Amino acid sequence: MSANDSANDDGGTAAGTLTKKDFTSDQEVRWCPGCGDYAILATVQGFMPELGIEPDRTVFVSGIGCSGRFTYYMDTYGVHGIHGRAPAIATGIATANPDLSIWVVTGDGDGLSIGGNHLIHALRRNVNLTILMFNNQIYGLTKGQYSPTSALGTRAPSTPTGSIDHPLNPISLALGAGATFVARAADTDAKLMGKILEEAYKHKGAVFIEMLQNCPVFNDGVWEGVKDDPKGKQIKLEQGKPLVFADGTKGIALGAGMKPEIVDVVGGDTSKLLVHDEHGSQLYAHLLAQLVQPDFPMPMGVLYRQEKPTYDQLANAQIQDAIEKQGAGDLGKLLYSGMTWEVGADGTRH
Amino acid sequence: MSANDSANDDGGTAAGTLTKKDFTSDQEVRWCPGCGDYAILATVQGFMPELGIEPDRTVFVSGIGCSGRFTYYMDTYGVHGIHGRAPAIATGIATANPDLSIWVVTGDGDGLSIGGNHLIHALRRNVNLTILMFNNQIYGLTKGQYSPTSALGTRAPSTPTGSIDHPLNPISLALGAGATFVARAADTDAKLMGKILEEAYKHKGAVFIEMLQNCPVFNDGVWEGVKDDPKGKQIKLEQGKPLVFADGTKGIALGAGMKPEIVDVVGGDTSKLLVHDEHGSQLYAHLLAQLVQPDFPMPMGVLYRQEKPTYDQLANAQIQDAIEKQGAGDLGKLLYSGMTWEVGADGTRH
Amino acid sequence: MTKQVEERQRVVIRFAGDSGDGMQLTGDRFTNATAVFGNDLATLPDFPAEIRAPAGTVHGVSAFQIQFASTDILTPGDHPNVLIAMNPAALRAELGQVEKGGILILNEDAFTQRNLEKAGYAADPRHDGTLDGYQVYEVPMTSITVRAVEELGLTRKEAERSKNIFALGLVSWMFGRPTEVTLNWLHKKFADKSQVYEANVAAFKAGYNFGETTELFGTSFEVKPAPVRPGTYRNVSGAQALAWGLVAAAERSGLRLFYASYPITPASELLHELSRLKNFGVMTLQAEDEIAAANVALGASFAGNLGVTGTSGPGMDLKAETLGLAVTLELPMVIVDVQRAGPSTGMPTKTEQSDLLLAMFGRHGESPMPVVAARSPAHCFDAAIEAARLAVTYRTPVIVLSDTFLGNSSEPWLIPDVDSLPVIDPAFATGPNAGQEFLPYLRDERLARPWAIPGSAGLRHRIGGLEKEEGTGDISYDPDNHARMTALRAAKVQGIVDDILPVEVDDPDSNAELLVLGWGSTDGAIRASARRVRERGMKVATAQLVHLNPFPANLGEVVRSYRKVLIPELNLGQLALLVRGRYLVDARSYTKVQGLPLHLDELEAEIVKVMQE
Amino acid sequence: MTKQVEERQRVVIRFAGDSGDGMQLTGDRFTNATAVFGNDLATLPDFPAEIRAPAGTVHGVSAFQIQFASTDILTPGDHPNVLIAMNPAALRAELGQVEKGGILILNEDAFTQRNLEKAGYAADPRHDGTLDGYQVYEVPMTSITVRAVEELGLTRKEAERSKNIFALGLVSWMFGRPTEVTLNWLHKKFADKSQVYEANVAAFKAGYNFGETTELFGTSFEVKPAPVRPGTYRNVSGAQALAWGLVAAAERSGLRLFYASYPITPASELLHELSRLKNFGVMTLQAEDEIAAANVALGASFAGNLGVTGTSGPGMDLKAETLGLAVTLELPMVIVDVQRAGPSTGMPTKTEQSDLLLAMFGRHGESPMPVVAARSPAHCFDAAIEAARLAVTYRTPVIVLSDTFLGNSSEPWLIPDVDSLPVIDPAFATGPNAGQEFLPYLRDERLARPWAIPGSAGLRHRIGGLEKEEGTGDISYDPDNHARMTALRAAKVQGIVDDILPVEVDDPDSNAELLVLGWGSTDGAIRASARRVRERGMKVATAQLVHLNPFPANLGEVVRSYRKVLIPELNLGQLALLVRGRYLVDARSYTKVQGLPLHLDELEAEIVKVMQE
Ligand SMILES: Cc1ncc(C[n+]2csc(CCOP(=O)(O)OP(=O)(O)O)c2C)c(N)n1
Ligand SMILES: Cc1ncc(C[n+]2csc(CCOP(=O)(O)OP(=O)(O)O)c2C)c(N)n1
Ligand code: SF4
Ligand code: SF4
Ligand SMILES: [Mg+2]
Ligand SMILES: [Mg+2]
Repeated sequence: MSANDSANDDGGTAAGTLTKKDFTSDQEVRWCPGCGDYAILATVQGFMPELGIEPDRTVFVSGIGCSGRFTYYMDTYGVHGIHGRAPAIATGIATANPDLSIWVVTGDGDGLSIGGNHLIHALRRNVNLTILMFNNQIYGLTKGQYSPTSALGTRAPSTPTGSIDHPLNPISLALGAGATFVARAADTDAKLMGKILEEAYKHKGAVFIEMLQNCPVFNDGVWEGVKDDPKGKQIKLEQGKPLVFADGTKGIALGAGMKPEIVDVVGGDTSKLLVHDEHGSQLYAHLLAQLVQPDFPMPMGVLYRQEKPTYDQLANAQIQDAIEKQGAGDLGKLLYSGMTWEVGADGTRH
Repeated sequence: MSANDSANDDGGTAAGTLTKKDFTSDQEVRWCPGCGDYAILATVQGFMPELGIEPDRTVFVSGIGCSGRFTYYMDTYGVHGIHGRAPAIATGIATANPDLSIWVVTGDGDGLSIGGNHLIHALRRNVNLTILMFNNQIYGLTKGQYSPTSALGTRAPSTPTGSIDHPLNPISLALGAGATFVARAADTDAKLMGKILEEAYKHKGAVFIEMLQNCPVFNDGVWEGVKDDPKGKQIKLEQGKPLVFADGTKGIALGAGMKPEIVDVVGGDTSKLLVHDEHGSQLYAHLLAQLVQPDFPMPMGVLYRQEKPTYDQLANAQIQDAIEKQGAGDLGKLLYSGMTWEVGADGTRH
Repeated sequence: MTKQVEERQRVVIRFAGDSGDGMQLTGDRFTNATAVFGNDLATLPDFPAEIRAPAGTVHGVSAFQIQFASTDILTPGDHPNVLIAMNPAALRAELGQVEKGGILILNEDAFTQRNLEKAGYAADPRHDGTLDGYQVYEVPMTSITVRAVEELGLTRKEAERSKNIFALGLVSWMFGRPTEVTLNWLHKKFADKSQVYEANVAAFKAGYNFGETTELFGTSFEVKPAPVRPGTYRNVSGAQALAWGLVAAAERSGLRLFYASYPITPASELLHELSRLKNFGVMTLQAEDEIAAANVALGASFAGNLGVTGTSGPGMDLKAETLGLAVTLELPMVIVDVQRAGPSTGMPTKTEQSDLLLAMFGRHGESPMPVVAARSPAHCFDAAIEAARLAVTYRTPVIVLSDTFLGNSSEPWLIPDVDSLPVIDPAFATGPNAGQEFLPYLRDERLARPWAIPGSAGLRHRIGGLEKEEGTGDISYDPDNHARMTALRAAKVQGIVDDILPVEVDDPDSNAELLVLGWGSTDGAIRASARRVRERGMKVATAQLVHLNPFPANLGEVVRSYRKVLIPELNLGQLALLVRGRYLVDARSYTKVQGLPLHLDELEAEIVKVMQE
Repeated sequence: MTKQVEERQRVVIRFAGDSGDGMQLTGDRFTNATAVFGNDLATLPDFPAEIRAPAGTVHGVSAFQIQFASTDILTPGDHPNVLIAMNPAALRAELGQVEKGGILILNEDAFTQRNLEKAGYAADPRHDGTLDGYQVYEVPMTSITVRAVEELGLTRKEAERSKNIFALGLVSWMFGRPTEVTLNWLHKKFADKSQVYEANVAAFKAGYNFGETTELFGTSFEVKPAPVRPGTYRNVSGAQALAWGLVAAAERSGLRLFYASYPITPASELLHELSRLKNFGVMTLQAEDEIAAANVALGASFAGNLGVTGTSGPGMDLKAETLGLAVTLELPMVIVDVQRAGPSTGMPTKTEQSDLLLAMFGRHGESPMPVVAARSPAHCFDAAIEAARLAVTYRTPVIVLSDTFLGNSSEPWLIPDVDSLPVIDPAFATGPNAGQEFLPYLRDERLARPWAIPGSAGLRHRIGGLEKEEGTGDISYDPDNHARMTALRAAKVQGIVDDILPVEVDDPDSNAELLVLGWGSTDGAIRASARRVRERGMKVATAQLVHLNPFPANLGEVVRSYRKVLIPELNLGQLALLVRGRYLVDARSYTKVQGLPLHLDELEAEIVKVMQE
C-alpha cells in the first residue's frame, strides 16, 4: 500500500503521535476464545502506529469469513464486502485514490475458493495493496467445511470420509500469478509479522502475506507441526544468509533434478546451501514455496519481492498524459466534435 | 480424459474403423478466413480416429469466444456453456460418468479472465479432462479487446493508449495450481499437436495444453516471433534430451541465482545443459514456463506430467467404499432411522 | 407431600443458555420424550450469529423452543410459558418473549456478579423488580449437579457439564415426560465411557427428584397425548426432510443424485446430510463457488444424473446466469434456495421469504422456471420430490424455496411408505426420433425435449446457450424461430398447470368473506391464527401455495371468490404483486421483515382488523 | 436528356453487402450528407453475428438502413423502399424486408455463378421470377469503378475497394444529396494517402455521373428538408450519447468518472468510447469479469468517484450480488444494462427489452433500486445524467436500461448547452453529524445517508453487507431494526417519486379511449404508429416511461383514466405485470420477441384491432 508521504495535511493526526488505541474501533471483538485472529489483530493494531500510517488515510477491505470481521475492529475506513470480492473492491479504491493505504483481509476460502480469480488478477495487475490471507485450512464461519488449502483426506462435515481434492499452495499460486511481494508468518509470531508489515508498507505494489492461523474450534493445531518447533520446522529467512534451520545444523540445498533437499551442515560449512535473496529469481521463490510441512521446514519471512510499476500509478499516469497531450477535456467541444450543422430560425442550414 | 477401454460395447462404432468424417459435424465452420482455429480443428478431428476414441463416448465442452464454437464442429456430444464455466460443467460430466472422454476448449479470456478460478480448481482437483486453451492474446469474439495474456502496452479498443496490466503466464499459473500434465503447441504444428494429444489421452487426470493461436483479424502475427523461426525460437522438448535449439548450437542451462540462461553449445558438449524430463520436478517445469519470447526460445511439447489419483476416480471410489462398508442404502431404513414411535389405531404408543 | 397436577392443552418451553451449555441437545432430548409420549409438537432452535461469542454474553446465548399439545399444533409458538435460563445472559436475551406471568426457572449458581456484568445487567434482575409478575424458580443447578455426581470422581469442570441434563430431568418431571426415553438414549450414547454416562444419569435423576421432592415446586403439569393418525412416526427437521426427499426422488427415478454446492448458512445442512449418504450412491461435490456448483450440477444432468444444487440468497444471485443456461438447454435440474434475511449478507442466521421474485425473474431475458415452495419441515420431503418430478418430466430447472425457519425447525412426521411415493420416469432417449435422425429439440406432447446422454450410441448432439432452431437445436438467429422458441419455453412451464394439484382452500364454514393466502413456511402460523379467529366465532378461509410457478389452475377462481384477500409474507409483498398482476384482485399484503417467523397473535390481530374494516 | 424529379415525403434506404464491402461507412456518409441537407432521419446498422463469416455468404452480410424525411420521423423504418445489394448474398438476406414494388440496385458484376452458390441461390434470382414486381436496376459497379480509377495505377483489388463509394455516389445522385459533404470528408480523411483519395473521389463522381448520364435511371427523387427547431445539430448514436451523458454527469457533479467493465456485446461500445476520453479525467478499467467490474466501481464510489459499470444481460446476472451490496452500503453507483436477446447467450447482436424484471427484482432479499430507461439514441444522454443525479443525491445504485437497438442506431441531436445541464451536488460529508460523532447511517430529509470518503479527517467508519443499525451502521441482528432498515431502504427509493417528472401523455384529441403505454426504445415506433392511426381518423393516446422505479406519481391516475391500455414490449409482458399489479388496471400486452425493434405497421395494426374490439 502507498506509504503516506504527507503525515499532516488535511487534518490527519500526525504520525508518530499515534498509539494502538487510534487503530482500535469501539466494536466488541467476537471471535472464538483462543482464535488466532486475535493475535493478528493485536499485532496489526499495535504495529500501525510505528509505521506512521494515518488512520484517516487507511482503508481495510475484507470479504466474508471469520477473517472478514477484521475490518470492523480497525478504527480506519473499512468495507466489509461480499464473499471473495475484496480484492476487486480494493482495486477500485486504490485506483480511484492512490494516496490511500489499502489492506485486504481474506481467508483461505474467501481468497482461494470463491475469490481465487480476483486474487490472481489483483496480483498480476500489481495493484498497490496489501493482502493478508488468514490461512486456517478450513471454513470457520460456516462451521468447519474443508477449504482449498485443507490437506488431502481432511474429514469435515461436507467430507465425512475425507477430502479428495489436492490442496492449493497459496504461495505457489501467488507467484504463478506474478505477485511482486510474497511473505509468510505465523499468527503468533508478532515480531516477524511486524518486520514483514514494515517491508510490505514500503513496497509499492501488490503484497501477498500468508498468515498461518489457528482455528481452535474447527481445525485446532493444524499448524502445530510448524509452530511447536520454530527451530526445527521453520526457516527464518534472512537476506543474504544461507537457508539453515535446527540451530544451523541443517540447511536446504538444490538437489539433483532441481529438487530441494535437506542437508546436514557439518563444521559450519554452508557452502552447499542455497542463500536467501528476496530479490532473487522467481524460480528460487518457487523453490521456497515448495518447502512445506511435513517433508520440509517452512520458510518464514519475506520470500520474494520485485519492483514493478503499479496499476494505479500507470492508470492515473495515462490520464495525466492524455490531459497534457490533448489538453483537459472540454465537454462543449466534445459534443460539437465531428460533423455538426446549423439550422437557422428560417430553416436554413450551414 | 479416460482412455476408452471398451471399444465395442453398447453400439459405439469400433475404434480403428473411424475416420476424420466421423468427428466432423454438419455445421458450417464460421471462423474468419485464416483463423488459427481452423488448423487446430482439422488436427483434432483428424487425430481422434487414430486415438481410437469413440465419438459416442466423447464430450466437448466449451465456453464463450471464437474458440467456444469448436464444440459445434465436432460430431461428438457437446455443451457450449456460458462464459468461463466450461471446466465446471466438464467437472460435473466427468464425475458423473468417468467412462467418457472429456475435452474442454477455452480461450485466453474465457479460461484466464472470467474463468480463471474454475480453471485452477479443475486443475488442482485433477479432474479427468483435457483442457485446450487457444491463446491468441486477445478477445476475438468481442472484437479485439486485450486479454490477460496480452503483452503490456497492447493497444486495443479498451486500451487505446496501451494495456497496463502485466500478462499472466498460463503455464506458470497452471503449474502453480497443481496441474498434472502441461504442454504447449502452435496451432499450425499438426505433428506436435498429434503427439501431445496422444500423450494427453493416455494421461489420467487434468491436462492443460496451451495452443499458440493466431487471430489474423485482431492480433495478427502475435506468435510469429515463435512460429516464423521454429529452429531458433522453439525448443522441441524430447524426453531425456538436453534443452537445445538453433540446430543444437545453443542450449538452456541453469545459471547463477537460479536463473535460466542461454549458452552456446561448443563441440557438441551439452554437459552443462538442462536435460528434459517431463516427469521431472515442479521446479524444473517452472523453469520451462519462464522461457518465453522475446528473451528465450519457447519450449514446445510436453513440459510436465505427474501421476496422481483423479478426482472422479476418488469420488466414485468413496461411494463404492460406502456401499461395501454400510451396504447399499435402503430408503425405507433411512426414513425409519433414529427414534421412531408407533401410534396404534387406538392411539396407543410404543 | 403430594403435589397438584394441573392439566394444560398446550405448553411452550424455551431452553436458553450459553453456546457451551448444550441447550440444543437438551431440547432434542425433551422433544424425543415428548414425541414418544404422544403430544403433537413443533420445535425451533435459535443459534447465536457468531460461531462462539464470548461465553456469558447475550450474543453467546443459544436457545431451543418447543411447543407441545394434546391437540395438533402448527408452530413452535410465539411466547414461551416456561423459560429455563442457565445464566443471566440467557434471561436477558429471552425474557422479552416470555408470556406475562410465565414460569422462569433460573440456574441460581450462575447469577454471579461477573456473569451479571457480562450479560450487561447493571443490577440483579431478580431483585430490581425486572421479574415482577413472573413465577420465578431459582434452582442452584450447578452445585446440585456437582454434588449429585461427586462420588464419581470427575473434575468439577466435567461435573458441571451435566447441569443441562439436570435441567432436563427437572423439566421432564414438571411435564410428566417418560424418563425411560432419555435414560435409554443416555445408555446408547455413552455405552462406552461409563463415567460420563453415570454422571449424566445421576444428574438427570437428581433433576427429576428435585422437582418431585423439594417444596419449591407446588404443581406439575399434564399435557395429554394428541390424537393422531395411526402409523409410525419420527421427528424430522426441514433440512433432513429436504435431503431425504432428494434421495427419494433419485430412488424413484432410478437416477443417481449428484448434489453440488458451496457452503452457506443455512443451506450447508443439506450438503452435510447428503455427504453422509454416499452408500445411497449419492455424489456430493463441494465446489469452489456457487457458480461452479450450479455448472457442475448442470454438467451432471447432461451426463444423465439428477443434478441438484443448493444455496441461500447470495448464492442464488450468483447462480442466475447458469440457471438461464439450464433453461435454454432444457435439462432437468433442481435448485434449492434456503432463504435467509437479506439484502446482501443481511442476517445470515435469520429467516425470511424475500427470494420469491428473484426465483421468478432473477435471470436476464425471458427465462421461465417452475418454482415450488415447502410449507412445513416434513413437507420439505414432498417438495423435493415434486421439484424433481417436474424437472425430469419437463426437462427444466426447478427452484425449491425453503427458508431458515423450515430448515432448522422440526415436527413429527408420519413416515411414508416408500412404494407410495411417485414414480419418476427419466425416459432417456434411446434412438432416432425423426426417421434416421436424432433431433435434440423435437418436443413431446408436454413440450419436453429428449434427454440423450453421452455414451448413448447414435444420439450425439451439441447444445448451448445461443438461441436454437426448433427441432434441430442448431444455432439460429432467425427472428420467427426466436419468437417461437421463447413462446415454447414459456408454454412448457405454463403447461405444468395440468400436471399439478389445484390449491386447497380451508373454509370450514364455506362462506367466509376473507381468504388468507400464503406460501411456504407461513403455513402453520396462518392456519393456527385462522383457527383462533374461528374460535372467536368469525369466518375465515385459508389457502397455502406450494406451486408458485405456474400457479395452480384454480387460483384465479379462488381469489376472485372472496370479497377480501389477505396475503401474509415475510417480505414486502412479493406474492401479492404476482397475484394482483395476474388476477387483478385487490389482494392486500401483511408483511413482516424481522428475520423471525410469522407469529400467531400478530396475524390473528391483522385478520380481525381486516375483517372488521 | 433531362430526367424527372419525383417528390417523396420519406424514404427508407438499405445498403447491404459483404462484411468487407464497407457498407457501414457508406451508410454513415450518406447519413451525414442527409443530415446536412436537412432531412430528419433515423439509422440502424445491422451487423452479422459472426466476426467475419465466410465472404459472400448470407451470414457475412452487413447492412445499414436509414430513413429520412421532409417531416420528423421517429424510426429507421420497417420496409426499405430502396435496397442496394452489393452481392447475391445481400440480396438474399434483405429482399424479404423490401417493400413490394421497391427499388433494387444490384451490383451486376457480383452475380457470378460462384457467388450465387455461396449465397445459397439454386437459380439466378434475377431470371427466375424472384424479383418480379420490384424495380430492378443492375449496375456493373465493380467494373465501372475499376475503369474509373484505372489510370491511378492501383492493383485491381485496391481499385475494387472503392465500389461502395461508387454506390454512394449513385444513390447520392438519386436522392439529390449535396456532394460536397462527402467530397470534403474524403479530403479530410485521405489527405495523406492521395492515391486512395483520388480513387475514392473518382469512384464517387463516377457513381454520381452514372446516375446523371445513363439512360438506366429515368427519375431521381427529392425529399425536402424537414422543419426543425433552430440550433446546432449533430448525429449521435445511443452508445455515444450514453457515454457522453456519463461524462457530463461527472462534469456537472465535479466527480471523477470511473467506468469499470468487462467486454460484452453490445455494451463494449461504452467501454471503448470512454477509454478514449482519458483527457476528461475518465478512469476506465477492463476487469477480469463482470463481478469484479461491479465491485471495482463500487470501491471507486466508496473512494469518492462516480463509480459506473456497464454490461448486457449475462453480465447483469453476475452483478446481482454486488448490486445487493451496493443497495445496503447505500453508495452512489450507476449500472448500465444494454439489453440484448436472451435467455442465456441468446442472440448477442439482436435487440430485446427483456431485462426489466431482472432490473427490478434480480437480487435476493428486499433490495430496491431505481431504474431509468432511455427512449431514443439521443435520450441516452439524458438518461445517463438522470441516473447519476439520482445515484448521487440518494446514495443508491441506479440501473439504466438501454438496448442493442438504441445503442447502435443514431438520430440528429440538437446539441444541448452544457450550462443548461442539471447540477449534481455530491455533498460529501465534511465533519461530525451527531454532536462530536459521525454516524454513517444518519439520514437526511431524502433518507439519504452521508457520503464520507477515505482521507477525510475524523469521518472514519466501517460499512458492510450485514444488516446495519439505524444511524450508527454497526452490525445489528435486532428484529425491529431490520424491519425499520428494510422499510427505510424501500421508502428512500419510493421517495424519489417527488423528485422526478410526471409521465407525459400525448393525447391530441384529449379524449382517446386507448392509451398505448411503453418504455424505453419503443418510443419512436409507438409515437409513429399512433400518428398513422390518427391519420386514419382514430383517437389514440401514447405515453412512454423513462422512470420504471419508482413509477411517476401520476402514472396510476393516467392508466386509470383510459378505457383501454395497451402495453407494447419487446418481451413477454414485463411492464404489463408491474402496471397491472400496482394499479389493478386490465392493461393488455402486445409482445414481440424476435430480436428486432418494434415495427410501425405491426403496432398500427394491433392498435386498430384493440380499438375496434
Ligand atoms: C456468496 C456467498 N457464498 C457463501 C457464503 C458463506 N460463507 C461465508 S464465509 C465462507 C468461507 C469462509 O472461509 P474462510 O475464507 O477460510 O474464512 P474463515 O472463516 O476460515 O476465516 C463461506 C462459504 C457467503 N457468505 N456468500
Ligand atoms: C458473462 C459474459 N460476459 C462477457 C461475454 C462476452 N464475451 C464473449 S467471448 C469473450 C472473450 C473471448 O475471448 P477469448 O476467451 O480469448 O476467446 P477468443 O474469442 O479470443 O477465441 C467475451 C468477453 C459473455 N458472452 N458472457
Ligand atoms: S471459528 Fe475458528 S477461525 Fe472462526 S473465530 Fe472461531 S476459532 Fe476463529
Ligand atoms: S476474430 Fe480472430 S480468433 Fe475469432 S474467428 Fe476471427 S480470426 Fe479467429
Ligand atoms: Mg479459513
Ligand atoms: Mg482469445
